[in-house]
Amino acid sequence: MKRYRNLAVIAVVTTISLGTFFTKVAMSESKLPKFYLKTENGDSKYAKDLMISAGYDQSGGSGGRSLTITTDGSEYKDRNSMLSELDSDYYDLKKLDHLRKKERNFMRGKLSSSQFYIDKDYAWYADVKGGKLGGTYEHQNNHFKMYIDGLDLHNKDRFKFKLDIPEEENYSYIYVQDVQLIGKDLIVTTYQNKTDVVKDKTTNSNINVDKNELVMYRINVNQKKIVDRTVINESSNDQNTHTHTDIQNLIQDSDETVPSKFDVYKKVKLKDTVQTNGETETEELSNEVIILNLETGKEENLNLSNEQKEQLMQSNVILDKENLYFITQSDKDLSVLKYNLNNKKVEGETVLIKKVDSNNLSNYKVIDGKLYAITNSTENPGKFNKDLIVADLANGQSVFEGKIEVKKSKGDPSKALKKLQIYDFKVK
Amino acid sequence: MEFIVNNREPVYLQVVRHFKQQIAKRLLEAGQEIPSRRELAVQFNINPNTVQKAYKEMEEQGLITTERNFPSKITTDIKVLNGVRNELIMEAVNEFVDSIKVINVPVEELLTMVKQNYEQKIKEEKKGDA
Amino acid sequence: MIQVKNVSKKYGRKNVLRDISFTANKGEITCLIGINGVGKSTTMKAIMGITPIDCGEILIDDKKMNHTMYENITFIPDTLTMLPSFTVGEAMQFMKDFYVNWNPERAKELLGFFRLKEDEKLGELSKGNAAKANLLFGLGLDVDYVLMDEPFSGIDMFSREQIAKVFTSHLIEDRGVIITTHEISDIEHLIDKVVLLDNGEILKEFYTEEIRLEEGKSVMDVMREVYQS
Amino acid sequence: MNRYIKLVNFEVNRFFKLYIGLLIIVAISQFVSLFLVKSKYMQAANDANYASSMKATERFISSSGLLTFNQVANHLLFIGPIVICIALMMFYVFIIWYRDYFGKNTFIYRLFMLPTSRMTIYFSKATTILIMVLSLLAFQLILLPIEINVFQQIVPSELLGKMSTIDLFMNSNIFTMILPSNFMDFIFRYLIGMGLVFTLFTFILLERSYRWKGIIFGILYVIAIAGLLLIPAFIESYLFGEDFSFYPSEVFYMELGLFTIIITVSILFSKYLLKNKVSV
Repeated sequence: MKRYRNLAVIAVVTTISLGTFFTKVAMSESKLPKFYLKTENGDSKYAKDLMISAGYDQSGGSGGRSLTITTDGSEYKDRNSMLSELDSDYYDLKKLDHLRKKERNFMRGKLSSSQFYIDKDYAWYADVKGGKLGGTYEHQNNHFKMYIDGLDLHNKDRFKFKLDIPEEENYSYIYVQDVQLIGKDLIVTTYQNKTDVVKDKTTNSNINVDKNELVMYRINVNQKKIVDRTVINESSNDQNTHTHTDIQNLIQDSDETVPSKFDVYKKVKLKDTVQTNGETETEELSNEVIILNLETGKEENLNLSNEQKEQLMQSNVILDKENLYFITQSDKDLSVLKYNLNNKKVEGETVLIKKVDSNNLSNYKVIDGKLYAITNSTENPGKFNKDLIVADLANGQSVFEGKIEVKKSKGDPSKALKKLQIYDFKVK
Repeated sequence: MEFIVNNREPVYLQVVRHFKQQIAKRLLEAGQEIPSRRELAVQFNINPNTVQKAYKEMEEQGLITTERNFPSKITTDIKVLNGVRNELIMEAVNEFVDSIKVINVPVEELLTMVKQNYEQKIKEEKKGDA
Repeated sequence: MIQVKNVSKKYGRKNVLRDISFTANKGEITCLIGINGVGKSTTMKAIMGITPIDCGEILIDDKKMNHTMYENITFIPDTLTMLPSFTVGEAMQFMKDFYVNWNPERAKELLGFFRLKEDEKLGELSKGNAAKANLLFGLGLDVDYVLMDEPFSGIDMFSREQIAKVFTSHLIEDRGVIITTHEISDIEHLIDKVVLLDNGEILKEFYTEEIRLEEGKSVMDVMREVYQS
Repeated sequence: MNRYIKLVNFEVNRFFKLYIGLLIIVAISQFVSLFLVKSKYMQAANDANYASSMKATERFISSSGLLTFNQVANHLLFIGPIVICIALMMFYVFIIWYRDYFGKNTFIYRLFMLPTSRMTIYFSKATTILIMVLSLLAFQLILLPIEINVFQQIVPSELLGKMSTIDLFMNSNIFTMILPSNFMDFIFRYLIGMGLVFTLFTFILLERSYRWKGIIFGILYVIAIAGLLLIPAFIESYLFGEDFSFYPSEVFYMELGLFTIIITVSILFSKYLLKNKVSV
């Protein structure tokens, strides 16, 4: 049997070594702390569908592991597994995952939730594709085309067509930001990027100047053609004053697929200052909220006094259904002003939410008239709380208070919490 | 036992002749065991199948006898053994006469010459042996 | 009985075997002689099923070749078929490992017969000893048929003599042997049957004793006639 | 013991000397890289006079970062031998056949005249490749904890970023490529690897059967297989129009099916060649 010694040794050592490795990997997975969202006050129903995405930073530069935390517990993403990707839910919205199960063929290749429009009768999706094979883009001539796909949710009729985009050859990049259905018209809002080559007078060299546009296409679904194209707003880029404007499309905060009669944009004027160390610092000079009524196709003004406008310049604007929320942060609390787009006026008084420690605020959202805010304290030694507060915006009262706790960990729970970094949260 | 093969004559016949010469010279006696087919093939460095054929021929001529599972033996039939001697002598004489007949030598002269030559060769052989 | 029936083979455009047919019986030594061309080794390999043939059929005891028959027929090519890093003993162990019909006693006997040592490395053997070792690995098997390719070529006189002794010995027993050679004189009186090959064709197939008896010719005489005509 | 195991054992023993050589090269080279990385880092640390005060230490760490084993794992002398091993194993896929044909003795005669199906020989060679690859992997896995231990001993603790073997495999470096930490991924990765081995074996046998023409056939075969694997991508972009796409799971199962087909076809094709076409 001496002749088989080498093979036997190799086989045994290999099996043990690989076996140990995979057991150790499994064990290290189970050693990772388990988190959950604990209800401390109020009704846990507000937090039930909440999914918090976070990162857990392991020791020794081995990188973070991303995970999701719910009231039930936490789940780490298997980062090296291609298989684990296969059967996972694609979307951040539960209803899209449902739709995928029901309408598998319609949902093919439709990945971005903001490009969906879903009401009780129809589901629509718009996409712009172009560029070169392999996903690279030129400054011009990318042959962009718009792909529209609609589904009658009752009789399962499909409305699928392809559209030529006017002037597409001038753009270096186009992507769909929002889709809305108004009557028989599909309103597709795109973000388009144009690169102009400008000759710099002083150095006599060519420089590329990026220009962003928001373009609204009104597409007649029956005629399958674009009936109207409006460039809503162009960003401007002034080389001399180093200022430029950006347009941000405010889409529905909690669910981008829901119908909305309004598109809301925020136009921000920014100034770049090159600092001594060579880095560029950008400073916001002013901003302006633009409301577009999709039914009339007309711009509407914010029905606010100049004083209010000035005040709200420092606020974050959040769109939830037909309400705009202006949220202003101060040291101790958040103040929220509600503006109804349908009635074109401010509704109610400014609400103060005191429970939110806005120093450590990492993220907040308005969902169904409630403010969801999560704090992410990593600085404060000894106290690394991740608190979640849900407040009713009608009265500023908190309806839910909770925090992330460690379910099971060998070490100190606060150490585990210290390594936890909150990124975002969603209602599934 | 020296055995030189002539490649133009069937080897089995050469083996048979070899045995006959041995019998004629009384080197093989009546009833004597002869080598097995394999032994002889090794000894003569010839194909065992050829030896087999030679033995078969000798059996047919009654020169050797084989009983089952025993080595072959020279026949004990004196008549056959003497016949072998006569046969060889007659064969040689025949050949000799055939070749000498061409020159037309008188028989008396020939016999004297043969006698002289034969006696001298025997003498030389004895000398050589000594 | 090994039957080669109408076998043809091409290497590229070259006809190596052209419609050759012959038989080789068990208990006989059949010699494939050829002075030109490469047909001899190819025929051997074709019989062994280690080179494909284009058409024709080869039967061994009325059966087509398959891998189980390597217990019953063996081929001794003119190169060593073992790793040069093996010792003679290791190679013998290899044979024992893989062949049910390996006969260790006979292998021992052959070892003594050829005066080989078990601890000698195959890669370091002289040409003559390598040929003997090669014979050892083939003849150590209890097979009915042994095919040898040029067992005498390129080795010294004494080794040749020693190898020739194998053919008359009990080591061949009643096996059927096919050997190829281009040089007949050493073994003319050792063989039963001759198949004369030339450029992939069979020119004559005869038994040596019959040709001597009936025509009074040696194998060399026949070869002279056949090849020089 | 059956002939398959015996043949595998035989092939492993033939590779063994080279294997031991490889192990020694890997071990030496990796240990050298360990010290090189450490001394380079320490040089910078000493230049910054890190030990002079707590503050200096902190400043140095904030600018240069802690020294982790990951830096060793990206060093040329560390990765180099691994790459050599991979290249050599790829090469050995060819060697394992051609060494029987060429060289002083033609062992292929003996192999083909073994009283066993030639597919046994074929599978024993494939198995040997797999065993050798996995055992090299296993050796690296045994070596790593030792290297990490030594490394963490020689680096001053205040500059050391601690790391375990498992942490290393969670990072993106060469190890995530050669050994996915997910077991199913590992199985699939090596299944794909074996598909490649079988394809190359078919290539070799084609060459051995038809020589020069065989090389052309072989190249065509490999191209055909690559084409086969691209079928899902082809269907996606040309057959159903531009706005059609498969679900990743569909692509995965298609590729899995195609791989099964490729492995089966390669094996059956090799079987045919070994039985009817290959010549010694």
